[in-house]
Amino acid sequence: MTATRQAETATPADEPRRRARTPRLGTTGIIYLALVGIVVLGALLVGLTGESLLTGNNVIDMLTRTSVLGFIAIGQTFVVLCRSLDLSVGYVAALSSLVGATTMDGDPDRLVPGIVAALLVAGGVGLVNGLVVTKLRVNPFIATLGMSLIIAGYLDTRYQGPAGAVPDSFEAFGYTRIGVVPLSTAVLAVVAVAAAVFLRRTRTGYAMYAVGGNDEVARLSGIRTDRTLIVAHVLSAAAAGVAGLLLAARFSTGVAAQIYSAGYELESIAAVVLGGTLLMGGRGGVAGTIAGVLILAVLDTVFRILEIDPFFRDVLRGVVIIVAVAVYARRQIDRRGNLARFGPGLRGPGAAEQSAAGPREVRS
Amino acid sequence: MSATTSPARPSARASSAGSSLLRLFGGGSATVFALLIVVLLAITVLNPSFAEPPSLMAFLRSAAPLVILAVGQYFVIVSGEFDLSVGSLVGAQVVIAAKLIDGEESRTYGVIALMFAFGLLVGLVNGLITTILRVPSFITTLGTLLILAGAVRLWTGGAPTGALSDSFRQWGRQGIDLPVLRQLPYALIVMVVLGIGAVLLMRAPFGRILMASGDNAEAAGFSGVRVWRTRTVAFVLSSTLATVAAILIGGFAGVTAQVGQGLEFTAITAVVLGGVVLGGGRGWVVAAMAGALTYQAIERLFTQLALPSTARPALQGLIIIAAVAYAARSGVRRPARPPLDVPTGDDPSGPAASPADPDDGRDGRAPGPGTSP
Amino acid sequence: MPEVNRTPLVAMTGVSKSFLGTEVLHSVDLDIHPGEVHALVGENGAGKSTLMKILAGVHPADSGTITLAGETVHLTTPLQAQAAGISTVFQEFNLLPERTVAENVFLGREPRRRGLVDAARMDRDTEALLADLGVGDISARTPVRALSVAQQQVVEIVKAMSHEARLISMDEPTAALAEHEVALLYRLVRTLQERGIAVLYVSHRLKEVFDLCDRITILKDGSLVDTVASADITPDDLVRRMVGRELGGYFPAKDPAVLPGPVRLAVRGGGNAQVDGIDLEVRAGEIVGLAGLQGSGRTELAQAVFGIAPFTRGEVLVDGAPVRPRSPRQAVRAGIALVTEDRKAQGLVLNQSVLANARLVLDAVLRRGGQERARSIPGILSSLELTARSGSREVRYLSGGNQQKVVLAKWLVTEPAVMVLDEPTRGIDVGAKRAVYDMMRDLSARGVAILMISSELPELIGMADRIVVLHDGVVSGTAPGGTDEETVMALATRTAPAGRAA
Amino acid sequence: ACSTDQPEGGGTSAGEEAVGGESPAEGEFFVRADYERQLAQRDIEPTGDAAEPWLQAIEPEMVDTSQYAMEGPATVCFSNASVSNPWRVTGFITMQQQVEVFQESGEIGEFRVSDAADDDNKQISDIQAFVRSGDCDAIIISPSTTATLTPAVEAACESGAPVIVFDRGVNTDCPVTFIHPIGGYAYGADGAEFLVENLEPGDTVLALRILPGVDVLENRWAAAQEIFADSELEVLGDEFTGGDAAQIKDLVTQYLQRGDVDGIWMDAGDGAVAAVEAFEDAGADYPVMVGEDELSFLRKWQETDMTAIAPVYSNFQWRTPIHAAVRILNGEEVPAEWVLPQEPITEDDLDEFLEANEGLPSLHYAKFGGEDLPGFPDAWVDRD
Ligand SMILES: Nc1ncnc2c1ncn2[C@@H]1O[C@H](COP(=O)(O)OP(=O)(O)OP(=O)(O)O)[C@@H](O)[C@H]1O
Ligand SMILES: Nc1ncnc2c1ncn2[C@@H]1O[C@H](COP(=O)(O)OP(=O)(O)OP(=O)(O)O)[C@@H](O)[C@H]1O
Ligand SMILES: O[C@@H]1[C@H](O)[C@H](O)CO[C@H]1O
Ligand SMILES: [Mg+2]
Ligand SMILES: [Mg+2]
Repeated sequence: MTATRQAETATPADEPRRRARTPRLGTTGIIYLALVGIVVLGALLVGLTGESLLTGNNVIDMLTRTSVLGFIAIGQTFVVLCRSLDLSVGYVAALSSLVGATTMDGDPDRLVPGIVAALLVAGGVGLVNGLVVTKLRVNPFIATLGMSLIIAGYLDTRYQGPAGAVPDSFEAFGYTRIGVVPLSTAVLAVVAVAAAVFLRRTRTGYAMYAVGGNDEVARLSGIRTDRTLIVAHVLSAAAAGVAGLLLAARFSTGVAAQIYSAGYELESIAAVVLGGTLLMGGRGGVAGTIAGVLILAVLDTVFRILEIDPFFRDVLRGVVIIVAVAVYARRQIDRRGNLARFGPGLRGPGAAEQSAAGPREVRS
Repeated sequence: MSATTSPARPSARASSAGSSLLRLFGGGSATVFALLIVVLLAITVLNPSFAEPPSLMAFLRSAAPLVILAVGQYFVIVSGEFDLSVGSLVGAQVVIAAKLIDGEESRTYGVIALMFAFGLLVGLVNGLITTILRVPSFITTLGTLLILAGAVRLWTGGAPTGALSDSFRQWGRQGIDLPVLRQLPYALIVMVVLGIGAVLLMRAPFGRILMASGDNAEAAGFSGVRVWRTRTVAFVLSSTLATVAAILIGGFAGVTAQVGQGLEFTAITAVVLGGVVLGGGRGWVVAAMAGALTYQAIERLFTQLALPSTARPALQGLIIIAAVAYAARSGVRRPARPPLDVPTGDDPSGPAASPADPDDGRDGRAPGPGTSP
Repeated sequence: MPEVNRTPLVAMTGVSKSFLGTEVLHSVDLDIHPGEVHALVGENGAGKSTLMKILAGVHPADSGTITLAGETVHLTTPLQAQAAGISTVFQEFNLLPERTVAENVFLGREPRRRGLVDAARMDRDTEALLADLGVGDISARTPVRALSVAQQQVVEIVKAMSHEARLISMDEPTAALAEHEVALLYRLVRTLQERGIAVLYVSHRLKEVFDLCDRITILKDGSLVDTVASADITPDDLVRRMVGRELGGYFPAKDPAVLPGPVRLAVRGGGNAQVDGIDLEVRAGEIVGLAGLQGSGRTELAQAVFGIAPFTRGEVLVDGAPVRPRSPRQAVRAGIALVTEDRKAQGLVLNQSVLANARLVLDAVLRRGGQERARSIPGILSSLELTARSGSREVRYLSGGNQQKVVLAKWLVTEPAVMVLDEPTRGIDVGAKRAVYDMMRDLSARGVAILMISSELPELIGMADRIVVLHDGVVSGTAPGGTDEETVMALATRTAPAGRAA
Repeated sequence: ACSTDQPEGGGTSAGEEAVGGESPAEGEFFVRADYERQLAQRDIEPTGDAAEPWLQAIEPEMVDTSQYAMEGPATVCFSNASVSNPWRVTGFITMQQQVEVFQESGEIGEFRVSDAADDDNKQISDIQAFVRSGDCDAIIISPSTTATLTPAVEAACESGAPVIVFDRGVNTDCPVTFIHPIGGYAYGADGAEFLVENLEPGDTVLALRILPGVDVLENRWAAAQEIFADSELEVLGDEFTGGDAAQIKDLVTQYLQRGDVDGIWMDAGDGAVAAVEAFEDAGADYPVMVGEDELSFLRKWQETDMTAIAPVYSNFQWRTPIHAAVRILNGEEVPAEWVLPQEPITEDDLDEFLEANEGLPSLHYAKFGGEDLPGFPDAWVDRD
């Protein structure tokens, strides 16, 4: 039965290079490089129109555009790291905006209850997602898709339209700035740091990497894999809840369709993967995700300044996402291949075929 | 109910029939057929006229496109991948058809040929980016979803222009007039033909290497399967069938700006309802089709019950989750963990463990989609 | 045996376990004393790993009791077992390749300061543990992915030790190690012993058993045969009691009538990134063995011949015709077959039926005439004692041995000219092994050229007409059939094994 | 340096009565006062030249705009909710054509557009960006959702540049002018009343709606319900179709299987033809039909000469904001609430409108009112 060990190690790339850099940093590095690249490119294009990209106003614009997706994507990072995913984030955000706004109902004194209620409801949804996925063994794709339908049905039946109102004090969350930094972005930064610390410095965080990497190994090491996954889903939903509250602040009221049809679920997954987190789980992190979100925000701003047709925007977004991920994938592949004993690690044509086949990539 | 009780089957052909039978009565698939029957009965009870041939024909006509999409999605899923682009593709194809035909009968078949060419191209792109460039298909097809949706609107300046010809529309709209049925819809004929085709294909060598590629890409590769090629073919099949669906949908109802929206999720849901395992290597094409029919039937039932239309999605979501959860229970064992499936760790005695296979599922090296970086 | 009269650290009494109806352990008794190294031996499938997993809290026992230092314990989760001071090096690989050594060692028990994981301390402690065990060449911050097989094994042991364990079970810890690496393990075990930590040691390598262990418990088919002090038994007796038959009659004799025919497989100066200057000839009716330490490149050589990681230099001829397969397809077309060393990962599509597996190569490559060939499948299956009855069963339900037979069937239907078998008997039990040997004899009698890779020297010596030995990717010599293990080992380790791990 | 883009006085949405929308806080889409006002407005003769309906106004209350008067070509900024449906596509082309006219005449210099693709949050950012840039001499806004855009519009108002809002409203009267046809209640009533007149008591009506929660659309349905309520018509049901023809046709087919459907009411014409086809394919008699002034429907109507009406949500309103901007920047006064005429197309003027729109695409709107613009008809035909 040592076969398993064999195959496990059948792919260690050459150690010298390996030892040199810790891959996780490496990947994140690349992504921030990509970000810089896009900023530079954008600046050039904008420059051609005589404007400049990096004015205070445009920076504010970019940062503003990061916030909502930022929160959702951070949450999505947890589930994707655990080799799950959450398609219900947009719907949870809508739910939270309505719960928050209707609870506050314009009354400054009910600000806190409103926030708490919204986050509790959101977290509750996440809990259900997690339980359905772990205990009922429903594939997360279907579990969270089903949850989306349930929430949509509830919201559209319960509220015919926008409902509730937030007090000015809370509206500020969506509109105040500290210099060029919108308050919401500052909060996002704090949450991002907290999330990073959670992943890198708490046992549950470590457990998430383990569960995503190989839940069997995690289990044999005494990790409660179900619990970990449930926590990830709760965090994902809670983060979506925060996004919902931010939207309520921006809108000064709660809405359903306007939020859940904005396509946050797929956009957040795109951002997470753009951020270098493996869709297969086990590797990645919040730092990358933030970069992914920033990339999309920069694109948005550049598109706005260049007045790019909204339809062409979709085309470009699609292309950027595919190309970026293809580039990461390329690096993964280069990492593969055994330690060359003789001459350079020549890869025969057969190699392509072999590596087009299977599990080996999963771990690379 | 598990494969262990399978009767003896001397020849390959017979046995695949046997295992199909098993799949029907065991594990995931059982649920969908049961559910389908229940829902259809419920509708008939509420509205006996539903059982009358003309109504049934109408039901099947409008269900046909989803069934066909489900078949396409099945090929991709069973090979271990996803195709999120089909919804956009259907929309794009209808708009393309309207713009190019522009009401001219004479152009009809030329344009249809062109649509198939385009479908093929999209499938190739999805497949090659996924297999050669190793972009997870979830991302690849999400990208093509955006690109198609944007590009086609860009091309038509936002809203569809032109018009479809009658000879184009007949495929989704007309049928063969018959005494009892009043009319046998072409859509139904197309659906049945493609369905049979799919079943045969899955029994042919290609079907088996497709399954193998989704089950364990490495082992398949070591047996001489060109996994990248097989999966690419699956994507091509998917977008080709999406093209057929587009012809039927456009034919049935004509052009609007919204055609195809959200169909990708509906199709995937239908396939999973059919007990097909996301992640590949497991599932029966007939069950996938049944999944699509069930999905449609459930929507029928809701209109039948005159439920407030805002509330329907909620029930739909509940039913889907319940059905899939039930299938997961009755399922013989936990499937080798698919790309987006979940660790369901804590029960060694659970399905993970199978006789003479102590380490199955123990080593986390269960075949995932070979193409995830 | 000083320990014997002390109260045992762990005592298992009347432990039984069944999996889905079949009982694989029949009321087994086992007691281990502090500081004792206790061997657990038996054929494949005897139940060694299962017993170990019961101790590890992975599988709950169906019946029987376990006492730890006197009082009864219920080990239902790995966590409980670890808390009780029992930690395990599982037979299967159990590390996270993407995580660092430290992260793996402390997985699930990361040291914390004020609620947060103290990564620095974790690294320090890991380095300490490594140093403490005299392991110099592993850094706590290296991702496990980048370690060699041996180094990964060391990490597993360090991980097990880091639990303040009183008992450490090791399931075939040396199976993946080269000779020189085994020495390190010996040191580790001794260190543990000195600290009064008990070791339950499972190995197929009897030499280790006698070198390391105080007492030996023998399992056969899930039942306890006996527990003896290693001083009181000779290797031959031990084998006899494990196997229940003489090793002599173990390998089917070659039919003297079968004479080597023309050369069917020839490799001339074959080389790629992993192997070099390979010259090799296999004649019809000949079984050539391929020996070498783990990591010596046997699998790479096999994979090169089969076009998975093709030769980039030299040539490969089948029946005199130059082929140099660039892909498995081409290899299959050229009449080459490869039984891979990793059955589950590379040999089988586990969720498909036996028949689907058996005809996979036909479906993939040999579609023309596939139908005719397919007709031979039931015959082939039954010739391997796989009843055609099981044809529609999904392969994952078969025993390891039967799974291996399916792999063989898959290749037999292709009627290959050359058959390469990489560890064909790895992890399968006596009966299945026998079937594999018979099949090989039968094939070579029918003129197929066979190249057999195996880590079990007796097997190679018993089956092969010639044994080609690899060392670090080059052929270091050839030994005649029926040679002795020393000769082969000498060739395999001829030059001091270079630090591939480094 | 803590600054804010938040409008003074902040959120006004809660329960507050204001132009355009009604209080979303109640989540209710029926405000009797507005309903009755709109129904009345249908019979009021608008001021101005009937040949240029986009400049007409119903009971205008003019406001002075001299403070905004400026010289030379102005930079006009337009924040568009989206061009995600044919109605908006058609309107936006008309608007661009109108802009070109004023660019010729030198009154408008740069015309900046940002399209929010139906994302309310994005539209807020777009508006904020316009405000911050400080380049906009006038800001035109077509809000995506009445309630959600209110704070951003208020902020825009405070920026000092004149703000013009059209189509869907906002819950504040800070904009210089709010331009809209009579409105959703009138639209819904036109169709509903037609059904009541043309159907027998006891006849059945099926209501087809696009999606819930969009106020302009909800108002239409609210009015229809009001009218059906005190008629003898039986409403079989109201279904959401997403405006998808396939769904519409499938739903209608289902209803026909269960019995007669004598009339169809729709909250927007997208897909009306599919509904009609359902009757044809089921071999049922044509229903009394309520569509919209979308050409595909008008043409179908003419072919089949069924009994039908095409309520109109005047698409020509897309011209008006540009005119308003120019007037405001010239310091000329404009109506505070600029209510444009909104007349359904009946069989009497059906042919006339089809003639006028000869050769235009089927998803084009008859009352787009751009016939006199230089780009006509190519700009609307080729859509670029
Ligand atoms: N999880 C499981 N489910 C079903 N059967 C199992 C499981 N684990 C082990 N078995 C069966 O129990 C028997 C004993 O297996 P075990 O792994 O303990 O043998 P072993 O002595 O460790 O063999 P080896 O020397 O090959 O490791 C085998 O027949 C095996 O097929
Ligand atoms: N020291 C090492 N460092 C890195 N990789 C190694 C090392 N030793 C072996 N490997 C890898 O582990 C796998 C097993 O090695 P290889 O297949 O060459 O040995 P082998 O002779 O086939 O022995 P076995 O058949 O037991 O695997 C190969 O992929 C090899 O690259
Ligand atoms: O979508 C359009 C508009 O946006 C308008 O607000 C109402 O009519 C609908 O058709
Ligand atoms: Mg074992
Ligand atoms: Mg090997």
